[in-house]
Amino acid sequence: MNSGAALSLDQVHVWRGDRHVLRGVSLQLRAGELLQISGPNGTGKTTLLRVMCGLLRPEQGRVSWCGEAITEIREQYQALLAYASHEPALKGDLTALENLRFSVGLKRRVSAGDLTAALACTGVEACADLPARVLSAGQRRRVAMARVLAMRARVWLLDEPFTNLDAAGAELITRLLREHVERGGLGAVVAHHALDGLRRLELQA
Amino acid sequence: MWNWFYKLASPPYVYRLAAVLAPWLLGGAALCIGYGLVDGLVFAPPDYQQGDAFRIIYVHAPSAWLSLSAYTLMAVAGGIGLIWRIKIGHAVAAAAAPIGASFTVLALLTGSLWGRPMWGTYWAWDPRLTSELILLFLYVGVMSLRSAFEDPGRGDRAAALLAIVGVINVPIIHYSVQWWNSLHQGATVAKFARPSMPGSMLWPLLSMLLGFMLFFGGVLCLRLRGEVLNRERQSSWVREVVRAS
Amino acid sequence: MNVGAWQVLSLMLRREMCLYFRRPDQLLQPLVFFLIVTALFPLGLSPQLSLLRDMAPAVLWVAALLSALLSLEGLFKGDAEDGTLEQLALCGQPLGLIVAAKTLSHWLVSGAALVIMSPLVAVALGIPREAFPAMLLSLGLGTLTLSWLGAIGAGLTVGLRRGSVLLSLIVLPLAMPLLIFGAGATDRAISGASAAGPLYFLAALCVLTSTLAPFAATAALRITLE
Amino acid sequence: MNNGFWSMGGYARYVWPCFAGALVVLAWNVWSARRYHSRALMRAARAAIMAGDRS
Repeated sequence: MNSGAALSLDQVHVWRGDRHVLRGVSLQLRAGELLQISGPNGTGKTTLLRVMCGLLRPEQGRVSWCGEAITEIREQYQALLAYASHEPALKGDLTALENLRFSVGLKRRVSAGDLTAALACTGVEACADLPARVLSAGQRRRVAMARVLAMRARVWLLDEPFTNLDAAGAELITRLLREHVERGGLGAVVAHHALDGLRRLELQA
Repeated sequence: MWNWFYKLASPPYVYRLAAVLAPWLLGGAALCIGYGLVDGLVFAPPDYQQGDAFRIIYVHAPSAWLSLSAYTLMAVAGGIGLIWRIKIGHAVAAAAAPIGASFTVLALLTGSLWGRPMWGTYWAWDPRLTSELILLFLYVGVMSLRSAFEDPGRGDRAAALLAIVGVINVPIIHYSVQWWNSLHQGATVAKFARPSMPGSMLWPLLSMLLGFMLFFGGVLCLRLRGEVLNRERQSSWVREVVRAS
Repeated sequence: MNVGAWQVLSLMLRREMCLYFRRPDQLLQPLVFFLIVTALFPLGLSPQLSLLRDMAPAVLWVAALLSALLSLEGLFKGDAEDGTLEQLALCGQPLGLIVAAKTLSHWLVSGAALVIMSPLVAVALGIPREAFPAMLLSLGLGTLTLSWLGAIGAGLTVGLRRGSVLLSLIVLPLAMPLLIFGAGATDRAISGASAAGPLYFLAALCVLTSTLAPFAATAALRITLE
Repeated sequence: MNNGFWSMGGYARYVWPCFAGALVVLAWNVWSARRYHSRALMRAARAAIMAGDRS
């Protein structure tokens, strides 16, 4: 892994209709660095995350991974990426295990055992065979987190992973983030309460 | 030479250029259409078969031709906007759509009025008129898709993609309608084949065609100015324009 | 990346089938709609089969187009609403492959089901048995082509509030050549003539849309996913 | 020649409405383009005033 910035944004500008949501955001993330994005509602936190994962293409500015623009290497870059949006993004009719199988399975060959281990890691192994619609919001958040774990991605982009989680859940997520950083991973987390040891980016109104 | 082309991509330049071009284009159009009307209605001899009814061609042919070329322009401009992300491309496509649609309606109106004396009914499912009708549906589809999005940028890109898909289908629709028509009614129906025209009939048609094209260019410039303003409302040069006007 | 294109296709097909058959009632609705629409015409016209036979190809095809279009609106809507569409777009596989898999599985449960049911309706409309092969082939090609066109329309209108009317407004003009050649083929088959001509046209349209539509639908999704 | 001209060889009912329709379409296009532009100017002015308040 080169020592240079793995993921970098350079003067990114995004407009939402008339609103100038992102005004010249620039940042560099090296391996082992996790960025916390916070700020009042509607200042473009989610937009910034979607720009970083290549879903939203900025009007101006450049997002590059290891020096190459992500628009050129879209599939390779997104293969290394795990994005957890504000909603847990699970199919209600599928069981937790099936949800994982049909999303992680597209990224890498994975066995049912791996998936069950990931679910166990986030404490929802019991509801592996329950349809996602019967799970509570907290359980669904944990299943989404299990999916991020099972993907073994180098870049984590998490949009408010702490919502609907109890104290134990919040502590679990913090531990997983620390382990991800120790493994040399990088990424960005949208979260409001203070996370120790993380670089902070405050977006203004 | 390339500098001229790059300048076309900058909205303030296009805004001013359109303001300069519009009066010239519309003036030229008025001249050509004026000459075409007088020559076509007064001096051109009546057709041996259709009598004076053939004079409708002086309005029908240019509008039918324009309705198709406006759609093609819309698809090309949208494609430029979509592929090279040049906002002016989307502005031109958005400006061309209503003009093209209005000429399609005119072509349908004049076509059915022309059909009445020939076939005894206003609508005889003539292959060319049927393709024109489907073209109108394509126009309505593109325009309503563009306005269905709150964010104008996404509306532009979606409409551009639909216009490109549509322009690929226009020839398919045209030939399948021809096939369908020849299958059921046979080729004996008096088609719109332009009668081989002597010069005295042809010149007014060419001048009307040129006049309609100039008119399209002029109105496109007028409407383009509004489209550019809507898309650049936040930029600084628009504030000067607002303050000046 | 050790997940090959075929694994992606088969996994996506399994996912879609799993989802469709978890709610079988939603599969039946378009088929019942197909039956109802074809039942309307005899009530509107007359019970004599001889009269119905002339209109049978048009009735059959218009009903097939409308019911296929009805079910196409849900192609991406379900995934867009619960956020899984973004996960699919970000899984590192070419989005065209995923869109193709979704469209094909949608065609299997809607278009192919229509084709299987169409003899039932054909008999009711007085279509002779000899015309069945050409009719089934034309309906199969037609519904597959419509699924591809509908995938583009659904991709463009997935995020919109009243997207279903707009979807039909966009897709039907593009589907008119389908109706012409499809009904033409069935009409020829009924009158005993060989339906090869229109069937070749239909097959050509099907190949054209099957190759171009995945790219157009992917571009459409990228626009609405932004 | 005059009334012969207006009668258009008996087809006046079809020829003159066509040309009238053409003039209507041409006029509508110019009018709607100008209205669209002035509307855009108004909206831009309102946006400038709002932007003026905020900054």
